[in-house]
Amino acid sequence: MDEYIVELEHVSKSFPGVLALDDVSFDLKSGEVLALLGENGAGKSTLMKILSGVYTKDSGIIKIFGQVVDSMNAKKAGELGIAIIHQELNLCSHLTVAQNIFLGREITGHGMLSSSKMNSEAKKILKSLNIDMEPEMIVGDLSVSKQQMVEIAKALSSNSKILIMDEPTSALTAKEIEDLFLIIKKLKKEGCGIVYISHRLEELEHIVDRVTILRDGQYINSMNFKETSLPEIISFMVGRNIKEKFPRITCKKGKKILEVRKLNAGPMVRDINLDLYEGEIVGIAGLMGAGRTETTRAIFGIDAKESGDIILDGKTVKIEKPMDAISQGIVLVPEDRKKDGLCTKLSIRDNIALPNLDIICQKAGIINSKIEREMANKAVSDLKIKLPDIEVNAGSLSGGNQQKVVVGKWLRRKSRVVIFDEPTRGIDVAAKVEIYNLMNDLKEQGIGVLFVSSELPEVIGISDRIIVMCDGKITGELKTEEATQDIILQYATRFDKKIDKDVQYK
Amino acid sequence: KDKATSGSGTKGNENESKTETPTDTNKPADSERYKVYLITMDQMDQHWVNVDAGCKKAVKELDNIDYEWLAPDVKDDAKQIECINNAVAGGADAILLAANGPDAVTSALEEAEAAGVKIIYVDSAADYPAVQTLATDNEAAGKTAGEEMIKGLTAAGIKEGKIGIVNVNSATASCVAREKGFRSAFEGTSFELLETQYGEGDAAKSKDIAANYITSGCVGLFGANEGSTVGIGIAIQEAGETIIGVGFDKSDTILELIDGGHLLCTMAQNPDVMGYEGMKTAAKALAGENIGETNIDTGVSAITKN
Amino acid sequence: MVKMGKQNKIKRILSVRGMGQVITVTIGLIILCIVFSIVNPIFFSGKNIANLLRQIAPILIIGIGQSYVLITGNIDLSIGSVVGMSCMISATMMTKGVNPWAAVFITFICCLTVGLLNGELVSKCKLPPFIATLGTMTIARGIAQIVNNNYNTGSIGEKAKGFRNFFYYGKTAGLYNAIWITIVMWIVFNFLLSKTRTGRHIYAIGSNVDAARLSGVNVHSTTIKAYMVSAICACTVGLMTCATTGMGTMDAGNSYEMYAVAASVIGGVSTLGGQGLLLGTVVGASIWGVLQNGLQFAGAPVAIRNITIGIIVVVSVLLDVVVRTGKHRKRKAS
Amino acid sequence: MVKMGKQNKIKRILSVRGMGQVITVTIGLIILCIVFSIVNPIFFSGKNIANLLRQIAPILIIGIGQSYVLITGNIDLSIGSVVGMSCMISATMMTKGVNPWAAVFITFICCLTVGLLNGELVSKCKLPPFIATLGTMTIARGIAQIVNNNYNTGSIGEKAKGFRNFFYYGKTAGLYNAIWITIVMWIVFNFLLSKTRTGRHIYAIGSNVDAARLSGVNVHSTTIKAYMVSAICACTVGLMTCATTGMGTMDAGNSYEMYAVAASVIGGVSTLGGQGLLLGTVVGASIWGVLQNGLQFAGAPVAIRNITIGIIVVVSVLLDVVVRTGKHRKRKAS
Ligand SMILES: Nc1ncnc2c1ncn2[C@@H]1O[C@H](COP(=O)(O)OP(=O)(O)OP(=O)(O)O)[C@@H](O)[C@H]1O
Ligand SMILES: Nc1ncnc2c1ncn2[C@@H]1O[C@H](COP(=O)(O)OP(=O)(O)OP(=O)(O)O)[C@@H](O)[C@H]1O
Ligand SMILES: [Mg+2]
Ligand SMILES: [Mg+2]
Repeated sequence: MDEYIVELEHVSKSFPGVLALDDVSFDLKSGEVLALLGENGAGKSTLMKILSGVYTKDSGIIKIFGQVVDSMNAKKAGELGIAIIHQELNLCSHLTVAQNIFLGREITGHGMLSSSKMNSEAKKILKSLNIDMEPEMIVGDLSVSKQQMVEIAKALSSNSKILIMDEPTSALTAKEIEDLFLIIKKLKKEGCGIVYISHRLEELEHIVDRVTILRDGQYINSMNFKETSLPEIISFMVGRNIKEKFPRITCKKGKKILEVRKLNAGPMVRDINLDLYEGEIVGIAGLMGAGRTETTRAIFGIDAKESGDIILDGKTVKIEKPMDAISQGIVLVPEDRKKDGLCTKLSIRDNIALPNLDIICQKAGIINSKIEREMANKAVSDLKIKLPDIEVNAGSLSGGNQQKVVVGKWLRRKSRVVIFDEPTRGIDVAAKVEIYNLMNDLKEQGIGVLFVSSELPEVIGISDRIIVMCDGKITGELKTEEATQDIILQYATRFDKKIDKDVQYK
Repeated sequence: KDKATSGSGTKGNENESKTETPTDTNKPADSERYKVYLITMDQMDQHWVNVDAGCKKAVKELDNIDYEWLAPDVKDDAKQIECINNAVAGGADAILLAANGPDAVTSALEEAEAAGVKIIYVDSAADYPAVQTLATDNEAAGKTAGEEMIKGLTAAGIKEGKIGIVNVNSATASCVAREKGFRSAFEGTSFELLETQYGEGDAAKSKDIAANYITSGCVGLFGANEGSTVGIGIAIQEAGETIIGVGFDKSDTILELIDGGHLLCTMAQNPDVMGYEGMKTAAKALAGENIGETNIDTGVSAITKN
Repeated sequence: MVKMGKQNKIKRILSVRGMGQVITVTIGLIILCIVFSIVNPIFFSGKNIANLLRQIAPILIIGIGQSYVLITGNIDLSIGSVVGMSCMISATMMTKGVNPWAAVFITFICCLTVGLLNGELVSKCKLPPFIATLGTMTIARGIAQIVNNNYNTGSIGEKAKGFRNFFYYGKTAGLYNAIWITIVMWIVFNFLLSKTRTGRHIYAIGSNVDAARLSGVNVHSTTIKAYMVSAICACTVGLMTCATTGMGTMDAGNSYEMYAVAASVIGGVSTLGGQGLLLGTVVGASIWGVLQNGLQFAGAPVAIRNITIGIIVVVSVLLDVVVRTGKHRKRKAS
Repeated sequence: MVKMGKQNKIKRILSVRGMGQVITVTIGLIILCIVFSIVNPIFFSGKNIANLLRQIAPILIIGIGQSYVLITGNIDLSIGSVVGMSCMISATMMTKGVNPWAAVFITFICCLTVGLLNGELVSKCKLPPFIATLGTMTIARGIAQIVNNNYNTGSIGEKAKGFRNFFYYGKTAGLYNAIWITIVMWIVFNFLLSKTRTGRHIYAIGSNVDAARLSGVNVHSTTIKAYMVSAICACTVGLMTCATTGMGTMDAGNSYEMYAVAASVIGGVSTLGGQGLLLGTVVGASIWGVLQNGLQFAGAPVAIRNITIGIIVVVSVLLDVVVRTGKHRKRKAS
């Protein structure tokens, strides 16, 4: 029972511009459920990807069942009995449930796929998970939560001794979570070692034996869950001196700029009402998948709205596409910079100019390259973006600097409202402060700032008012003075009967 | 040339028994109707239209023929074979064929003949016995073209120099034969015949090739088909130099170029004669009459200014 | 969640990747056949059907190859040139007196090399498949031309009679051998695609190459296999062309790659990968063949043929997109 | 942060998207020219150069059009057929006595319709661009054929002399008009692409269509504009062909879409979108033209041309990929 089945020693890993893991050690015993905790970007997924052979470590030692494993890769990890459920869905949407579950290790007889055998095996696994799902359904036709269950079934089907679950419950319903916990308990009895990553701390008490905490890519500590408390865990996770890190300025609250009324857009944006005044930053907090991103997308006109009004400076405005929002003076710094924020093959100059071409261009749509260059250079010096030249491709910058470009391209025009969605994700501490200062500048200029973030300290540290979302709804609104992480987390976990009242974190 | 060999005369008797045509309800009830297909290399050139016109003229005079023209969308042996198969499937009693190449279609023709179909070649023959071949002797015509060019060069006082040849591609047998004949006319002269260039029968591409020839100092240019000839004609017209251009086929554009003095002459075949006489032969063969001559050179005439 | 009964099983089969498209297009094919039969009754005569089947054969074979490549999310533009290469290499050797079956063997080796090259360029060198195979297309055409020194070959002669009968003219059990070859190839490749591990992996990398890699699929070798199948199919069609014409034509197979794309896509194979059934390719190739044959019997000029075919390609894919987007919307809303 | 000196300005220009590729290929072009001049000194004569430029002209024009579409991340296979359509429509009208300039105007309208259709199919109907333009390619070729009832036209006659001189034969300031037209079109379209809002949008949607949309770019209209430019270019080449030959040829422009892809890609335009310079297209088209012209002067057979061109396409893209991955690796390691 006390035998270590996984030992990681002094593992380091860096990505361009980011030291994701810095000399981290980690271990796992058989028959235990270990919660790997830490803020966004702490390095949890990276560590687990190294363990499962997706990434290669820069340095350090991996020992599985006491044996040192030198060059780990996905296939080898599978053979060693390591299975991982990735944070992002990794399924072939055109294939069936059973085909996905057995992808890469199909059951064959006489060189022929035995579909019926795989289907019945899959059915068994699904049944043990208490999922009512035909193994021959096409994965692309399933809901996100069902797809997540397929991922879980896929990992379980390999009968692994080491099972890694990276936020398996973020997309699951209460019933599915309960079923998953039953499975986890069963596997634990059978001697599996399970690594469980989740931001939903209220889940931990049901299953977890031990916690290991990472922060900013560093190992903080490990302790038995029974001997600690959630507030203690949170303090270890957050654990930095908040006051210095969050520069705060006070402005006079002015007139109302933006009003969102009864906004509905799909299952993740339900009846959203919010107000935004001159001279304030409104933070939007919530857990992963709370619907914050979808809310901002609906306001900005990327996703279609079902109902509701956007009122800007007292006038109802019609926003059907991002172009409309931009011309009205509402801009969005999107969350996913690779997908939505940057044209990575274009230069920094091009990227910064892109949304501002109306300012840069003369009447006939001809670009004034002098203004363009000045604008790009100003953005670069204002944000202290580290780059050799504004002509280099955006894709060649480090993550943090890319993020600054994404932010910078929206600050060159006179806007009324700037929405930041996770503007500090994946960037270092110093850069974060620069972005906070930027938001403060906007606030001083009387521009409304909406600030979506999953990092509670920064929400508390920067916002004047905090709106908390859960499951597509606003569940609370707090003044900064009265906000603590505990209270925010309480609001953020107010699911609609997702988990029984008594098991909710208090 | 031993293509379109004899022996086809005997085949004429076999169809005495084959009086009923495929069940086609649209046809009048009189029993002696025959279905004849014309199959050409493609549908594009004016040349084929003229063959078709000749056929139609004969059909009008004969009045017991159901006639149809089939052609692949591009020059392609395999596709022409499909056309032959389609014609057989369509109940052909006779096929007038302009074979894309001498060898490619032979097996298909074997199948057709086995199905009781009479074969007559128009324009170009395949290497398979047929009732009759009505064609231009391409090699001879090419030689005539070469001789015309030598005459023209001599008249212009040119005794030596380079000659450029623009052909369609190296796959079209009739054009390759023309080139061969053309080259043979120059044996023993002090003219230098350059490497052949292929313009895909595309007038614009052929023009570029011809212009390059002119740049390299050619005194004469030969075009092996309509597109190539237009190409050399307009290149000479533009260069404005005294280059002797000789080509093949006849179209408005080519005639205009000859009238303008840019081309010396073009070898005009008689496609309408091929079509007309070919259809008559088909009718005779189907009626079991004697054919006589199996190889008819429909001749070429060198069309010059006036 | 609904429990599935037996009648639902049919429903489920219908909902398999691309099966809907197959059915739609089959209905289209039947309508086409009826229309052509009315326009010209010869179309539906027994003789023409045997003939028609033999005309569909090469399109279907290259369609199978292209489908394999398209399902992996790539494309093979070199198909037509490989057909030409195969035709010229085999014919040249036979005219030079090489034993026909030895010539067939060597031809296969040459064509497989092109397939291998395609796979390596796309999978190892990470060239965009469009460009990689555009390059090999030009090179293979050049090889087809140079092999007999820039001329079509002469007749492959009497000695190759067996070869010609085997690939095209002969009949077995009342059916042309060309059709038998097509049937056998279809059965083999359909089996490979639907019943073996490699087939599964072909779908997987076309659907989500990262997920496939994370699941331990060897993306490199799978891509190469798909291009190899395409080369085998193109090679077979080239040999068939050689058998048909009894000679080597440098132009053979010109634009066949596009016919192959059209047959696949009309039959519901997605150019974005991950989706498609060889059953659909049969229907797609049949539509193509029926259109060519039927329009010819209907006396339609080439122009009308082209316009009709173009419209059918666009409309059939449009239908597919509309159906899929409809489904997608429904899914998102639920 | 580094302040920029004057010498750094040169460095900066060199580091612009795709400029490296342009320079590599220019060196290749120069080498080719030197080799051809040595093989046959006529190649480098004044006369041949004027001539060569005019032979490059149509390839460059369609290359510009294809580059626009490729930079948006799409492809236009209909280019060759639009060339044919343009040639046939204008010629047919002129032979029927329509005023040449009216004919030119109507021809542009017809070709632009195809461009619009391409844009709508790709951007609104979300068809894969390969399939959408494969369909319009076939349809446009059909139109080219049907417009004069399936025949090439006769001569467009004396009345069209002005038209022919304007598009091809005439000279202005010692240079052929065909070359002037190309220069003017290049300047205009290069200006549009590099100096205007629309041009920026074209790059942006090719680089990352989602990011572009979120930055307020109208993806739909930008895609249509790119296809329109391609149609304008193809139409111009069609008119040029008509002016050159003085007649309408149904086959005109056959496979030009592939030449256009080759010219663009050799010149460093990425088929994945977002990257490329029209300067590169000039070099790409020149290489293409020089190869065709120079190999004729060198007396090389067609086969060698094809093989050479195929290898050049593959190698030039391979080089680009290698250079980019190299950079990437270096960046990753740092
Ligand atoms: N493929 C990658 N390329 C570059 N940087 C990366 C990559 N993957 C992760 N990172 C960076 O490494 C750091 C650690 O990321 P990781 O995904 O491990 O965090 P995490 O703890 O799993 O966070 P979360 O709770 O948000 O999932 C982050 O700064 C992230 O931006
Ligand atoms: N394109 C999509 N398709 C399907 N499901 C999606 C999609 N985008 C988001 N979701 C799901 O919708 C839910 C809400 O996601 P959203 O990104 O709006 O939340 P969020 O509060 O912004 O979370 P985050 O912390 O990730 O920013 C999540 O469960 C997510 O998995
Ligand atoms: Mg993570
Ligand atoms: Mg979010």
